[in-house]
Amino acid sequence: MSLEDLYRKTTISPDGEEFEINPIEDYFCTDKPEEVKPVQNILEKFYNWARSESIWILGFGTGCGAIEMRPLMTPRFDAYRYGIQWRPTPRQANLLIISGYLSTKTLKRVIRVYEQMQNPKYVMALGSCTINGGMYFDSYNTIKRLDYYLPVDVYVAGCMPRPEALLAGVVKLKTLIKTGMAEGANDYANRFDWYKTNQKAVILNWDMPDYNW
Amino acid sequence: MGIIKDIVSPFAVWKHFFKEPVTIKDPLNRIAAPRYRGFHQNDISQCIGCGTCEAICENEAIDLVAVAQTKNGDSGLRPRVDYGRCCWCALCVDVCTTGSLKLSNAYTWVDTDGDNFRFTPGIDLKPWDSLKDGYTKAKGLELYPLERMPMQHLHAHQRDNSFIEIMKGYSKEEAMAEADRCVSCGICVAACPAHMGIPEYIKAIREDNLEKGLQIMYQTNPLVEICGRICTHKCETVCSVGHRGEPLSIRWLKRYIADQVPATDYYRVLNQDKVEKNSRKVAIVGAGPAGLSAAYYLSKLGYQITIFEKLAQAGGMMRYGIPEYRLPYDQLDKDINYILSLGVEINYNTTIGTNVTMDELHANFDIVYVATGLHEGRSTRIPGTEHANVYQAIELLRKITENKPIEVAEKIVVIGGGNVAMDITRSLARLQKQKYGKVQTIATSLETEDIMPADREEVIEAREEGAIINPGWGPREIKILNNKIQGLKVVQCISVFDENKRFNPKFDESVENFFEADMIVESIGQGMNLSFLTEKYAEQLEKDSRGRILVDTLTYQSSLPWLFFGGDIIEGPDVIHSVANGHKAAKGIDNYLNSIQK
Amino acid sequence: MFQKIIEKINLKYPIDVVSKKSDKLMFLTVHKNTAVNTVQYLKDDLGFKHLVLLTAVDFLEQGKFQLTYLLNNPDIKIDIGVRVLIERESATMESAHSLWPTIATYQRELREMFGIDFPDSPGVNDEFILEGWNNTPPYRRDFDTKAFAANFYHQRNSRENNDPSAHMKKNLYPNE
Amino acid sequence: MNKFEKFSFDGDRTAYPNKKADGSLDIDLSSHKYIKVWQGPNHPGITGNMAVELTVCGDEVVEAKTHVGYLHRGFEKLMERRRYIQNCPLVCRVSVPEPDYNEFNYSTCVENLAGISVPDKALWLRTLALEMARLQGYLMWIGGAAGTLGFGTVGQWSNYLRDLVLDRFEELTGGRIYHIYILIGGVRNDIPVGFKQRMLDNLREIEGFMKDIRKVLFDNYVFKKRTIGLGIIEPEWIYPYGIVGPNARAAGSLNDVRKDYPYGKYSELDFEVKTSKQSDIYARAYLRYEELLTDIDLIKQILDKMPDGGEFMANIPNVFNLEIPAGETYVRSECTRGEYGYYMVSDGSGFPRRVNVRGPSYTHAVALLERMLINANIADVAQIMVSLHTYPPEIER
Repeated sequence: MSLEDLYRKTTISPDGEEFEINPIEDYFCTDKPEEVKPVQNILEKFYNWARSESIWILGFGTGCGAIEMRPLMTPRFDAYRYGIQWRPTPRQANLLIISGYLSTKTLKRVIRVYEQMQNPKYVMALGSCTINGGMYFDSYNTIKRLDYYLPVDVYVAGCMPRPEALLAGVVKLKTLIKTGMAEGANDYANRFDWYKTNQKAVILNWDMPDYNW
Repeated sequence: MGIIKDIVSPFAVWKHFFKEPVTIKDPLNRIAAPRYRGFHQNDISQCIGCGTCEAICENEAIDLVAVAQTKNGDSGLRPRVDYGRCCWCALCVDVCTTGSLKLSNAYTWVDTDGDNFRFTPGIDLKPWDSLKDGYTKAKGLELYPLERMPMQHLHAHQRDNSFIEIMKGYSKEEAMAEADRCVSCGICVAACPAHMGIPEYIKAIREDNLEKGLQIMYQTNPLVEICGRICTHKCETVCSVGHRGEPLSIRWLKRYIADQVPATDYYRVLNQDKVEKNSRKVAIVGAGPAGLSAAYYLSKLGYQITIFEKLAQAGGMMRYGIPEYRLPYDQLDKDINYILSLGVEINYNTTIGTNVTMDELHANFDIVYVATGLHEGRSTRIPGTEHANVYQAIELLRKITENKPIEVAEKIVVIGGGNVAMDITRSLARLQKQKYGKVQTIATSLETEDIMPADREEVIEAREEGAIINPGWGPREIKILNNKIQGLKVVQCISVFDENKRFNPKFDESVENFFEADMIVESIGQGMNLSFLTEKYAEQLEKDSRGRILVDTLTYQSSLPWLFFGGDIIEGPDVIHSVANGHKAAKGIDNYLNSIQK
Repeated sequence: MFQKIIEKINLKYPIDVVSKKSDKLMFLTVHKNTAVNTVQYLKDDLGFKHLVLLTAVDFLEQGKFQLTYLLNNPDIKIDIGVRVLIERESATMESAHSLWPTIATYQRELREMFGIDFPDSPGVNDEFILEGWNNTPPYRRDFDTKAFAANFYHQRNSRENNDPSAHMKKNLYPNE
Repeated sequence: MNKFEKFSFDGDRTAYPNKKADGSLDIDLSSHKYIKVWQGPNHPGITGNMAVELTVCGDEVVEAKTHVGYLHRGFEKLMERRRYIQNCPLVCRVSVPEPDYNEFNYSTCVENLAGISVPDKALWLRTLALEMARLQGYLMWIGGAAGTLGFGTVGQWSNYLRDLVLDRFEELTGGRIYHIYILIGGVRNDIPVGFKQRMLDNLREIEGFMKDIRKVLFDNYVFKKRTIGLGIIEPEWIYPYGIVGPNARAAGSLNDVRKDYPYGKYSELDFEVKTSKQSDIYARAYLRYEELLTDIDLIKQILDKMPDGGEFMANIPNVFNLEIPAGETYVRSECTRGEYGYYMVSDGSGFPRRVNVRGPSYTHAVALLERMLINANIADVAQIMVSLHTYPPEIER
């Protein structure tokens, strides 16, 4: 997508009818995200249990840590027995794994991907790069701390973390979900403007709606 | 047929249905390989906080935090690792000078707060602290050379009958190679009494910018040719490279710079023309290292200096105590002449009290700086020491320098285990070789060989030259028959210091030994002679319980504000302490005069 | 082998500097206006048909960019690097995309990362790696990536800078 | 005229797109004949974090444009402000699945420029690490290639087999993915006790599975049907598009850096360069399968011929002060994708003046892929891309 695609323009329908479209309004929902307050009762506990036992990971290899996902999803480590599986599209996933460094170019896609994911959704950050820049602390093209741009629920140390450590991260996330502490998505909704300011500060060509899902 | 085969053949692999699964049963507790580069461990008692790990870390993941006690050879800093930066390359382990840092094979650390991933290994307790496996530096992998560049020197048979300098100094290539070994940690700076900028001047050697090196050295030490040869090199004992290998030859590198810059360039290199002279006058008593050092730094500040020296030449113990084979007189003169050339007035053969009095000094000068040193030999006071053939090492050494004839007997015993004892032993050994063609000198000391105060290489070289070093004996009696010395009776010394580390030797009287000798030399230490101060001033000076003059530890000012002390009288005895306290006294004098003239 | 090649090139195009690195690798410095011709001659007539890489080196101190066309002759197994020095100010170089279609990618990257223009090279002005970059081209020596990263991105700071010798001075002999 | 008629297509769609007078494609998106489809960066059918912007006419690709830069970290810039030794941990991140080639090329560049000679044992150990990296690279590729056609089983096996090699890597080097084993002057450690036997056991297991993979993949009717005759690289493209490695060898080339410019200990090893004429996806896949078997054989040879003991690290100068005289050099090695090269310029300081990484994917995934995708069916895009074996991080670095 380029910036021109977002401009108001005239197009011809297959019927030969000319009409004007405004992509930002017509193609996207511009509403801000809203906080979904947890229901404080036994039902919520049941929900959380169910959520924690069905971690669906988005298969988006944003950085080098993605290479350890293949061993994890194959028989040697067999993450499926922990209720984990990989999905190809953000609409079906509830866990976004940021596997290491994020260039600003990828960050832009990752933000879209995150916003397209359905609640409840969680973010797991792998490796030094997401914590404080890692090896690329002086790189002009990678962000240094992910929690300024996306709400991170769990960090896993390592460069890169082994599949076992990644699995430990998911197990930790499961306990967080069960205890109702994985509230990243609500945090994103509550501090939406703060996140957007940070995101726009590093993404130089912001050519998409503020929130698109 | 091919098609049918192609359709059927994939089904052949259904046999895997009957195979054992390859899945790891409990991946969360899987133990990594013994060499795995996991999380950091640091043995903080071994660590010296040299910071090479910080310097090698390409990610700026390691910084040094002050968590331990700072002491000599240990900065008290310890590495803190940021797992938001670390890449587990383990270069920090490979360059660790002490080998205290290692990586365990633990690898799981999950946290909800990104700020938690920063810890000081060994201080912040972690579950993996007790793990034995993990990455350590392999034997055979060294990222900096551990072995010292050997220096060309005269072999024993070339040197044992002359006073030619033994060490030839580094060539450019050798000096570059030795300077290359430095890891620039800076631990040595604190150990040096003068706090010389050691890493900086070694860097200047690497850059082949010797004039800059000389400037750096002269900031803290104006006797570099001398210290480059005979310094007690406290720096090398704490050198971080020395923990796993041989410490850098810091002393020889210093000598290399001084040797390479010709004396005629000193004035220009050291920017002496930029000094503004003033009218303040300082008298310095004694042209030894402390006096010369104070003279240099005071003249740098523009003072008018007059030195009063009792002997015929300047240099003090450096000239009259250290044999020529260690410190040739031309090199000594290079440093001294440069200082004297800065307009420092010097009166030789001038004894305070005889030629000039303290009252005159006090009247004519703003400040009097006394650094007369330790020139009175101490005696063991065992029976027989009053014999004419029992000498004081320090007197013999002075006579050798002055080229006065001394009696060299065929068999000599030296009592003492310090560097002066080695100096006289080796000097006498040379004279014996010249006179008799063979060496029959025995040096004996209370201290056993492992705790002998003399430098290790002095002992080794003395032995190479034929002298016998037989330490661990307490002298009991000099046997004299017909007014002729027969030898020295000794008993075994068990310990020299008691539990409180005070000098309190214990002997085993049952183990005796006898060293045959015609001549005995005592070299168990020296004392000072401050009689020139006269009672008038001596009474006014504050002294401690053991009769030593009390001075301010920073300025070396005594209780008489115009009187400063320095040199071996106050601390040492060695050249570098004297240089350091001469420098400090110069600063102290300047500060004092500035404060009273404001 | 190299001697012959140099003689052959010298007949047609001037060579300024020859630096032989090994039996298999040599670098030539040629003039800017004959560089692409020299490369073409090497490719078409001397068998150096494999373009290994095209890259630039920033010699900020001399105010020059060095472009290196590294060519390989797969038959005699020899590499020649053709070096061209171009001015750093408003750097431009003739495009060589008619020789190898793939060189357009290299030129596009150089345009973006060094700011060297290759007029007429296909898609040379399209963004390749960066997106929305509006600063000095990042591979230039005068672009300080660490300072840029420190200002532009949020970091967890609080790094302590303790130099061992300074720390020991502070604790052991503060007044000397 | 039916009102939809002007949007309908001719039977033979290869006529599209029309060309303009100057030869460029006449693609008018507003004509509704064409549609843009982005494959990637978040897409299961893409080899890592990159994207291909496809302009399709029906299900046929008429124009493709590769978009990279999603993994750009600016290595070449970062290397300029790190000491020579400090770059050793950095370079392996350039190409994630096969880091050892970066370490080898980088270290060899520095050794060439600084005049450091490497001990014999270190060369053996380096060759071992490089061959193990090739082996696991091919294992990972074969799983991915089968996966794009839905043969999940092969991926399950090959990832397990790759993990076995990674276990050996972990034992040898201390790292699973990033080994940082090859340093300037040699390698970091000798092989551990019992390594040879465990490696041979693993190789036997891999060989056993390879027979099954042959049955389930290369003798598979579906696989043949989907790959034979598809994604052809013309032999005359090899030099214009800078094609190297298995992609070129499947098109009849015999170029192999290991044979042509022997490095490490390859001159003492006995192996043949595999080649093929068909140059389609199947040929390339089968060639890689054969090379994988060659790698297994090579590792066995290396383990047999490797001397016991011996220095594995040269006496190098102090790495804190290492300064290298001005000069430039180029070092290449043969990774799974072909010629992998490092071009280094030093200026006499302790930091490299410039390091340029020449990854084979640089030409394969941009110019060549854009050319090959024209007139391909959209369902085959993923396969064609995977058959070129591209790693995005080495394109943009």
